[in-house]
Amino acid sequence: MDSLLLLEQTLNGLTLGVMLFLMAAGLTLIFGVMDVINLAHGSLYMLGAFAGATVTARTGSFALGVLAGVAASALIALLLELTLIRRLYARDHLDQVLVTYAVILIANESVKIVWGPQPIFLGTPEALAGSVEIIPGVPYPAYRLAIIGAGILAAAFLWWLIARTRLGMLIRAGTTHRAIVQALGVNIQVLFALVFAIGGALAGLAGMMAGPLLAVQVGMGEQILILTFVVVVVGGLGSVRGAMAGALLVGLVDTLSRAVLPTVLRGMMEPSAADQVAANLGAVAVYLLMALILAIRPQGLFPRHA
Amino acid sequence: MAEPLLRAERLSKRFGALAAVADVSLDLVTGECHAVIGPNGAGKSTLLALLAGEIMPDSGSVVFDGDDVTRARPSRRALAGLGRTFQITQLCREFSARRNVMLAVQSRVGTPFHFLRRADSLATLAARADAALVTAGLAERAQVPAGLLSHGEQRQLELAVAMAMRPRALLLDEPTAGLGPAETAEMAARLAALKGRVAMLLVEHDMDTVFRLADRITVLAEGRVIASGAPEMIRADTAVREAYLGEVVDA
Amino acid sequence: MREPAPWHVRRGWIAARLGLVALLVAPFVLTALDRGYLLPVMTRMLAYGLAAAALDFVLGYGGLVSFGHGAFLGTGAYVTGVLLHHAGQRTPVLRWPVEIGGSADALVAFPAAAITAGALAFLIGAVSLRTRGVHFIMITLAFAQMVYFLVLAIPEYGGTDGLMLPARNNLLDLPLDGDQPIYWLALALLVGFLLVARRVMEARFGLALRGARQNERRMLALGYPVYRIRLLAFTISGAAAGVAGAVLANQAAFVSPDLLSWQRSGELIMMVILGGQGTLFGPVLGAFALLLLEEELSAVTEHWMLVLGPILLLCVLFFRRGLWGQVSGAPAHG
Amino acid sequence: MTLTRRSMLAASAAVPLTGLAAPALAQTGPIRIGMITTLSGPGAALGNDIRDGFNLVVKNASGRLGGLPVEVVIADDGLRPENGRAIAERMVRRDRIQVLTGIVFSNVMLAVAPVVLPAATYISANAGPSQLAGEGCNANYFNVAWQNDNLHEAVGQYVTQQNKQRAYILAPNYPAGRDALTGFKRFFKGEVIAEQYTRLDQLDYAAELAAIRNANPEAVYIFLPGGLGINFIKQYAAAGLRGRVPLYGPGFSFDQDVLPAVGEDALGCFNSSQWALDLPVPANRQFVDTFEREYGRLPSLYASQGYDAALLIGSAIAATRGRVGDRAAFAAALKRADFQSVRGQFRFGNNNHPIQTIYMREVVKDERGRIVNRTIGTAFQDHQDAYASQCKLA
Repeated sequence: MDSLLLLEQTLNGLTLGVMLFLMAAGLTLIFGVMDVINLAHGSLYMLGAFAGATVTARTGSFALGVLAGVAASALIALLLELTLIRRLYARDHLDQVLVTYAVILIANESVKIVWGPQPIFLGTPEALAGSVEIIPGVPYPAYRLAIIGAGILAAAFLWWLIARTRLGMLIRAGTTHRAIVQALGVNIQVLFALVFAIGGALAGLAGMMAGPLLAVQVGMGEQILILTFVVVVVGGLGSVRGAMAGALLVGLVDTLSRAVLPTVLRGMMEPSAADQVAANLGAVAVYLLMALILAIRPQGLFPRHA
Repeated sequence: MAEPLLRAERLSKRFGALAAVADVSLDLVTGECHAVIGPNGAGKSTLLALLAGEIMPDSGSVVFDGDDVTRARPSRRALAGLGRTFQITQLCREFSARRNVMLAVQSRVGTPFHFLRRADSLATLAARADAALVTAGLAERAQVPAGLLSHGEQRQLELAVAMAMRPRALLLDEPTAGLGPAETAEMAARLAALKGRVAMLLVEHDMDTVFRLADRITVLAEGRVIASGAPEMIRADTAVREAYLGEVVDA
Repeated sequence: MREPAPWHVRRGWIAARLGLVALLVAPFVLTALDRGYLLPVMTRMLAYGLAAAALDFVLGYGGLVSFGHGAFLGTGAYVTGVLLHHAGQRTPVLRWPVEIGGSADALVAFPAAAITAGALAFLIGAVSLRTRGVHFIMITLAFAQMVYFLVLAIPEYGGTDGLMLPARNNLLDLPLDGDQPIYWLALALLVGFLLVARRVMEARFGLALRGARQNERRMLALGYPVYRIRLLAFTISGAAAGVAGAVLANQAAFVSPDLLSWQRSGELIMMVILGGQGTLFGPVLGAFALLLLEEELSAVTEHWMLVLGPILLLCVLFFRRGLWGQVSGAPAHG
Repeated sequence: MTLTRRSMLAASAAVPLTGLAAPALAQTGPIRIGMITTLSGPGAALGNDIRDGFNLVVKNASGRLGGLPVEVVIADDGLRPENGRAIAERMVRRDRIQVLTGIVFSNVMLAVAPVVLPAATYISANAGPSQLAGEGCNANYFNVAWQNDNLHEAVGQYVTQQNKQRAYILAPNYPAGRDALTGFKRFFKGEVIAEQYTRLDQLDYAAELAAIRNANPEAVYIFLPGGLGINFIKQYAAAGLRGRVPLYGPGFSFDQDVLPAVGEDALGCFNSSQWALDLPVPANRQFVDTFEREYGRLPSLYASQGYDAALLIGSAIAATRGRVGDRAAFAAALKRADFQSVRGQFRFGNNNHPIQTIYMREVVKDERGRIVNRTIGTAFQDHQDAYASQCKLA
């Protein structure tokens, strides 16, 4: 494989990494601050994509669609927190798994009723439809570059939010010294709801950005959710930095192993078999990475301090 | 003095910037009661956890019965005869008091890897469990789930469970925590009855209990040993009086 | 001296016996009523009941929330399927390091399914059990997903298309054809597992496992090797789930990678919770209820998940004892 | 168990209870026809069109096929073989349905066939896996659409005629995908520089597109049905490959289920089909008109196949006077193919698969600005699949 192809595949890996980061950042914050495991995070991703796709179709503006997707997911996340998740803080993780699993079932079925079982194929926005020559002779889709850019912006925003604002200070304190935050007289319920909404907004953003690359369809949330779990576990539960590192690692390993393995295996077996083995072993590579990291660092790359 | 049953050599444990236990050495000889006292946050509970193997020290060693157990898991130390009670009662709350004691009685007899024989079918073990309940004054409450016992009963059960595994040394983390004056006296009497039968390392806040039971006292402050010796000596030690006992006296 | 059985335990046994009688007469009643087509559905219920009870072994009694039991179910099914596939093709399963041939014999296939699924559970458990809580949930899920992709990676076994089996297993040279033989086999396996599991939970091993769920710290301080106890329980549970998979493979004469999917793992948890965790009989009831719900609701509306979701939600929030708790009056975690 | 199912009783509801039912009607009530098809996920549009095409025939005849009232029971397999198999078991065993159709994807077809064929007759309106055309052919299995390889063979020949030497070919890794590339290679005489298989649920082709650019072929051939094709063609253009390397495919990659979503990115692509919107056959004109009037969109080749499947079943129901349970007689009636296909000429070969003409089409903008296919020629006349000789049926 030559270096230009490798560069292109690396960029593809970064696109996936960015999506995973947006998902994982929310999930890990929710876990870190509230000690809640939220399986329905993938549903927020899906609902954001559907809401955004609908607004894009109505208005013709992708930008408005993104805004709508983010807003819808944040709002739904907020509603979810107020009605259900709030009851789960004192419950064990099993209850949290089950309730949020039930939310997945309800969300998927509701989307099927409202939007139908057929996927929506969202076009790339006009302005980003073409390709950009990253190096002379190597065009790369502008939209994918935009995703990577948006991911960097979102990461910067999160960094600013967490490192520079009062809310961020409370979030940081919440992940490490929960009792102190409560003792400070902060309205913990408002903080929790806000964190949940921020997580939802990030998931909605990811969903809407994935729309033109994949398809807006029922079940899209679960596909990314499991990879997001791997990211969060690899990065260390509760750590946004860890989510960043884990997302990029998982994105790159996933994409590159899928890109490299077929060429390696093609010498050994017929093409359809080689591609089947390669595609699935590529997926396995991510989980092996997780097992390896956990064997060395059971708490992930960036563990929280106890 | 005989070879100590339990010996800690220069144990240290840091949590981030906090030196919870710093360079602590102490020992426990067969049959004695060695009390460890000190103000809140002095590192007493951390020290017990280090000795029991629940956390690993950054440096130093722990020797139990002549074996270096510094890296041994808590269950191995327990099987070697190191029992322990906790500051916050640790019981199987859904199991009856009797079953809690049974688990302790069985722990050092054979292995838990029996699959088909009923656990309470061995008469000798059951008899031992019942005897332990009688000793703890819980015979009447044997069938009550541990979680439904009163706090005082739970503290008694905690001690009964720890003793039922027939340890040779017992780490006691504030056995009178949360007890009223009458219950505290009862607990102290029960511990006094155990004296000589088991070596006790006693972490305790209640000074009456400490001076009633202890053969030796070690004083911790900010993770370090500031004094160690016979009770009269500790009572007389000015450094201790200033650092710790003084507060008690003034209060 | 045994602890006297409380009323709910006796009531539970009565209910369990009634259930067994119902299952024993069901094939005859259904055939008489010309509803024989329901028998395969009931066989699936029994198989899922076994898998759910196996999960309850670690989830309800051990407090280990495994989100990866689908992997063991599917592994059992694939082992059975692969042996049958190679027996049909007359090719060896393995050439190296030792040559292993295919087999259509249930006395080979079922133990092989149990051993392979158990070994897999041992490996996954060995890593996962070093973690706690949310970590454990996520890691078992991730490992199950890894098994899913590993199986998909083997071209000979059909990938996403699943593996079509040439026939069912033979038991003592008799083919398990028709609806009844496989039903009886499934019932026997389920009853056998329940009887053994009940005993295990009252034996020292079971008490140690249950004690570690209630208070791991105390059990460690008493000298119990909690990690090894849990690992063994996890292995047994995986093996039993593998046997359930072998039944499913036989019943359908088809093995689908869906069995390994995370949705399947989620459904198994759902069965345990709907039925009542830590009761063994409850999860079986949960499996029956869930499959019945699917069968009936899906005939009424294609959006039956919209009914199931809220049911699950309400169960978790307000109805903690599960179905078995209602039947026997027993609390979950007896 | 994430099964979704739709019981479509609309057709039977429209049946007037007049005394016109044939006297020899063997069963009471309407003849039930089971339709297992894909109505969710990336392949949903295909099943949707097959269903709509089929229902159009039933609706035009006021709930009847072959003069007798029918009820079409529809279920979604979600593109999962296990689901398809479970539905088939239920339909055949519980509901005792004797005529089934509708499966879109060959992997589902292969999982369902062993359940259905011993007890019922299956008329495929799409999936035509090679396994059921050769040695594994079955007297109770008919395919009214094509054998999987057919359309790909046509493009293989066409690309050879266009003098393209180096081709990069790509299909999903499932039975029809493997059949597709086999079919293409059978008639393509140049060099296949890479044969790429993707996952059937894959929607992002960034890695493959990078590899294509790197390989720099003279032609790219894709078999990506439904949503897969929509995404690939759009991403092909976004990656700057459109205009640099010509893109070919079977009709499945460039028909009315795909074109409206892809838009101008598909213009100029060549593809093959046994049917086309503009075929000058009276039956086709009527089909296209009524379909567009009924559903407000143009039909795809899948819709034409569903439509023909209904016509074929209707012809056999009429010939057997509704005795669909007499499977030998019903199969004999089906084999005569006594109906006006929207393709014009149509007959079955010995293996119950079509012998038919395959056309080449080009994606163009029509006078109303719609992106559609225009027939540009004939690739094969009276073409039969390569497996027929292995089939022992007469």
